Amino acid sequence: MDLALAPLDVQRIRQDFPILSQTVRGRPLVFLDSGASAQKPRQVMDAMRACMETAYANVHRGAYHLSEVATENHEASREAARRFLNAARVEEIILTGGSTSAINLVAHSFGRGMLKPGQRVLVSEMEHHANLVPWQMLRDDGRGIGLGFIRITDAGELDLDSLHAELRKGDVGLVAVTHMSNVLGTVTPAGAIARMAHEHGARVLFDGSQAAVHRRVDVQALDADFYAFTGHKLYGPTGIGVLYAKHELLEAMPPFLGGGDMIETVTLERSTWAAPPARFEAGTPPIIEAAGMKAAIEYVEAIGMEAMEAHERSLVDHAMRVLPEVEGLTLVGSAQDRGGVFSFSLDAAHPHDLSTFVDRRGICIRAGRHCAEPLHERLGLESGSARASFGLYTTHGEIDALAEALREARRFFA
Amino acid sequence: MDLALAPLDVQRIRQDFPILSQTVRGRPLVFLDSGASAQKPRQVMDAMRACMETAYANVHRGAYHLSEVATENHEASREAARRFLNAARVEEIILTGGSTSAINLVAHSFGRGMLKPGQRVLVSEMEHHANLVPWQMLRDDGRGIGLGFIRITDAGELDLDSLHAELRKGDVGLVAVTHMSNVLGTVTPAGAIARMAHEHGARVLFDGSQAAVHRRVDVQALDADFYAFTGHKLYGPTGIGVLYAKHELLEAMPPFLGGGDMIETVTLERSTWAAPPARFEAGTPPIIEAAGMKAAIEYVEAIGMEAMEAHERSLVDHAMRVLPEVEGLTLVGSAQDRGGVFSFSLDAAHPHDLSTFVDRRGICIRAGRHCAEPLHERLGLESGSARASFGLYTTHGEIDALAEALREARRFFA
Amino acid sequence: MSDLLELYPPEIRDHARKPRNRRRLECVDATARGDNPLCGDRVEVFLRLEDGRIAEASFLGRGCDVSQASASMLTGAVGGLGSKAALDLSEKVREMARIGTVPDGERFEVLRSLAGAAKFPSRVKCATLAWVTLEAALRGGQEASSE
Amino acid sequence: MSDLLELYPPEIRDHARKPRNRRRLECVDATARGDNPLCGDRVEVFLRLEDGRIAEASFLGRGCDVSQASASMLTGAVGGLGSKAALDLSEKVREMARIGTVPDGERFEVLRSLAGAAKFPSRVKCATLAWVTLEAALRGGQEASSE
Ligand SMILES: Cc1ncc(COP(=O)(O)O)c(C=O)c1O
Ligand SMILES: Cc1ncc(COP(=O)(O)O)c(C=O)c1O
Repeated sequence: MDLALAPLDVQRIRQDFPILSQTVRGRPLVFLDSGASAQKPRQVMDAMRACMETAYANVHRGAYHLSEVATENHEASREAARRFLNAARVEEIILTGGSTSAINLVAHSFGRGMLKPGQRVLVSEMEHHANLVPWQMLRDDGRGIGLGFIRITDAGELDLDSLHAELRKGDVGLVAVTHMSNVLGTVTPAGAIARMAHEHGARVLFDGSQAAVHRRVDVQALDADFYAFTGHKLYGPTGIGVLYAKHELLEAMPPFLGGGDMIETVTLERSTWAAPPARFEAGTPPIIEAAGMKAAIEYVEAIGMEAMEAHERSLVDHAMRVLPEVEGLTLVGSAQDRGGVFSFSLDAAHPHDLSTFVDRRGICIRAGRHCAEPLHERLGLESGSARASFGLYTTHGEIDALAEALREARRFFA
Repeated sequence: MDLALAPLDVQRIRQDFPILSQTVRGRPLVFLDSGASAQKPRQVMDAMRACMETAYANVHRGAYHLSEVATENHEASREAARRFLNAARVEEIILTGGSTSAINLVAHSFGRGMLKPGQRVLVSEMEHHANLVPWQMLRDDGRGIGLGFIRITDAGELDLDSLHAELRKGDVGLVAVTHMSNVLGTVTPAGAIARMAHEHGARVLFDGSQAAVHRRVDVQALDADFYAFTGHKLYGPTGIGVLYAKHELLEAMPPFLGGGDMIETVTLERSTWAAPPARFEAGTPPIIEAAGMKAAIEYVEAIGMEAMEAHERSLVDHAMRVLPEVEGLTLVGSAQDRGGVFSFSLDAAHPHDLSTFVDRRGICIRAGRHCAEPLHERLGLESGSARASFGLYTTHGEIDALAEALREARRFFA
Repeated sequence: MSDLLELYPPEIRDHARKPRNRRRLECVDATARGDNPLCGDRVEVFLRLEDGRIAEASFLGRGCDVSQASASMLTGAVGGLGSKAALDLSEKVREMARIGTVPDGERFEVLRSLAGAAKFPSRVKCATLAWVTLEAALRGGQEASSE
Repeated sequence: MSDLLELYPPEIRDHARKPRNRRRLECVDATARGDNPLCGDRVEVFLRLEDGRIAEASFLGRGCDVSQASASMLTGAVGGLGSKAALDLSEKVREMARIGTVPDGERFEVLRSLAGAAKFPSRVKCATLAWVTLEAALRGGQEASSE
């Protein structure tokens, strides 16, 4: 069956998400904040419960059967993540607490461990703070590592000329950019970015927190050196994320956190490090979360990434038609290649007031700067923006309901 | 009602833990590895599910009702942890991914941010790697911070003379010791340690990963500067732990991880930090795990820490009677003040073989060095040890079953 | 709809639409700027003192209706107060916005409209931003943050 | 009980109780030490070569019955093999311990007793430690780790 042709049965899918049957003051809940964190299907909850009810023990440590089963299950989650990203080897998958931990890990182990004084990290103007602040902290750590910026165009796309100009300075050790903006919806040309970076001897990290939810990711095809995503946006639990990194890099990188399970030998005076991935996974791992993330990956795999992409395209098309019809509404960003995240402002109302207003109609949207202050400054949006972001359970009707509520808000605040 | 007199109804409690009704080859599961990670009661699973089914959204960010409810619930978990530790202020509670993350946070934010070149950190010979390796890494980070060791006695107690001798050198900035050994069961005199450290101008961190499960902890009474524990050993989920730190310290400490929610303002060039606890909680927090940890805290509070302590004392007394009767068995450590963790070796069998043998009788014990290699070296246990550790669901009968299986093992391997 | 009006009662909407004293003062004895970095709301408070009392107050800012209306009301409410009394009042307003109970006193006839914020936990900061800023100004600080 | 005997068949118990070639060689052409840091198991392998073939093999070590029996068996099994053949054999043994299928060949008459480890995932490392160490010795390494 050609999955790209199989339409998504949204109504059936919605039944997997118990929270979506809630009503708010008699109206159905319209959850349009999946970009901040997605809702969870029953399958994920069941997997977490099964982990605790039938096969729970600490992993990697016990020589007894229950612990062996728990360890096998845990490693099966790593394998699911490998498959999801199409990594070449399962040892290239580090389980972290989320995207933020994953990127901080790179900033420490690679940034402090392998970049040389005088080298720079490049980030773009549209990064989430998770992919900006760790690099500022690296720059300020007194190691002589610099930080440069890739400009974006007014349409909200990555300015490849700016990237090129920065790379040509010859001092770039790492390009760290988002694969999809959590504000603009812009999908960046990751393959081209990796190629350009590599031509100039730089490594490349993609923040895939948003992209991995919306597009099929193939780290080998992209030739990514590092790729990070976070479980809770992929319909999985909080407290878990994935860092993919090329094996050659992981082998050369020193550890980040110290503790159990990441060492080879320990004496009071000295420790030696275990091989990857263990080296980067100090302490008891997120065992229950890994079970949930595996279920989430299997859930989206069963639906099919192509079907999800097709559904999202239809939502994006619908939103692009419906939202601009709301008088006084301005969309933020107009990238060619975009996913289901729409930020906007309304002439008559501050985003915060808007969000509160539509909430009373059961519609959940975000207001603020979405952890991307520099981007809002860059776009002159000092008051932030309102944002609607879609999940695989989002319907056209929900977008219509938002548009209608925005019209009412305009009348209320006018 | 005097809780110390209320006996624990173990049979009723066991019904809360679905996994304990498993049978292994027709024999009931005997789980004696709670020190590595405890099993979870239904109440914890239900709380996590309820979080996902009824009140899930990202926290601290949304201006809509669902997110407000999620935020309130999340902050209620922080309050539960504050109450559990009797911290003075809820802002003194940092939610982390576990003890390991908590201690690494201190090693970075306090160790790299506030200790001065020439100062030393003191750890003991009986630390878990989680409270040793981060300090080795700090020492090796080129900042001139040293590392010293507090000796232990042959009985497996902290040698307070050694602590005193080290403190008198006048260069100790932090004493970082376990509050209860995960190998020896030794409970350390935390109050006295804190007093001695403070008299010499040093701060003190307690690794409470084991202690918090077995004893009522009062960080104010102990006058602890830092206190860490981990959710999964306290009958809660993986992926969550707590760092308590005095507010004056948190206010002065720079952040550890960079990302969303920990900043006050961000421009491309500069960021300023939010107030504690947010400063130390970059990224989406463990929302579902916090719900589970709160349920776990409420679960043990409902039983009563005093009743749990009484139950444990009776288990410890029973084990002290029954285990030494097994021919060829040597207990590791003989501290006066000890909790329900027993490591031992058997003359006829290597710990690994022992563990496999008793596992076939449905008994889960650990074999190895329990992430405490230096301690095993110190005690001349190069082959590690076997370990049985108790939870609130452990029965006298289970300890008897272990003793019986050890006898059989001795016959098998002799 | 009804409870939306608790956050946006007529007074709030009126002050948001027609902010009072929205300007920089010529002579400023105390001033501070307050920011809510999460949403970008900003309030600058300017005070002119006479004999230790607030003779004139004004503000500049940007942000949601609640934050700007609150600042506008503030400039009217603090006139004539000494520093200690103004700090007292400010603490009461912040408490009111948090728990929703309106204290007695004539100054609360207008300010009571900020009590509705209590039902909207994520909006309490909007209602209190101007007051936190006032406190910073009176205490000689330069910056305040509602985070 | 039966499946406990899969991990501890008579050959394993015999070699564990009466280890063969448990000594340091006088003349050592190749040697390495292998450690499993999690449990402290250790095996040192010593080889004397003649014309590129293993003329004599011995071991020293400490650890569980499985790791020590495996090392003892190894010293008997590699005699007369050239480096490449010994590496080949070693890889087959490791594979066997992992998946449980016994390859053909006379050398596996004794070694087959290591196949039972496959049913005990956490014990596979015990069965393979000596072999990993052998490979390190043949490749000129000094240290190996089963982690
Ligand atoms: C004494 C002690 N400290 C620290 C830890 C580490 O805890 P976690 O693995 O949850 O980070 C453990 C348990 O593994 C422990 O027993
Ligand atoms: C683009 C992007 N990067 C990073 C993050 C951080 O992810 P997390 O909070 O799960 O660590 C997010 C979401 O918050 C995001 O949208």
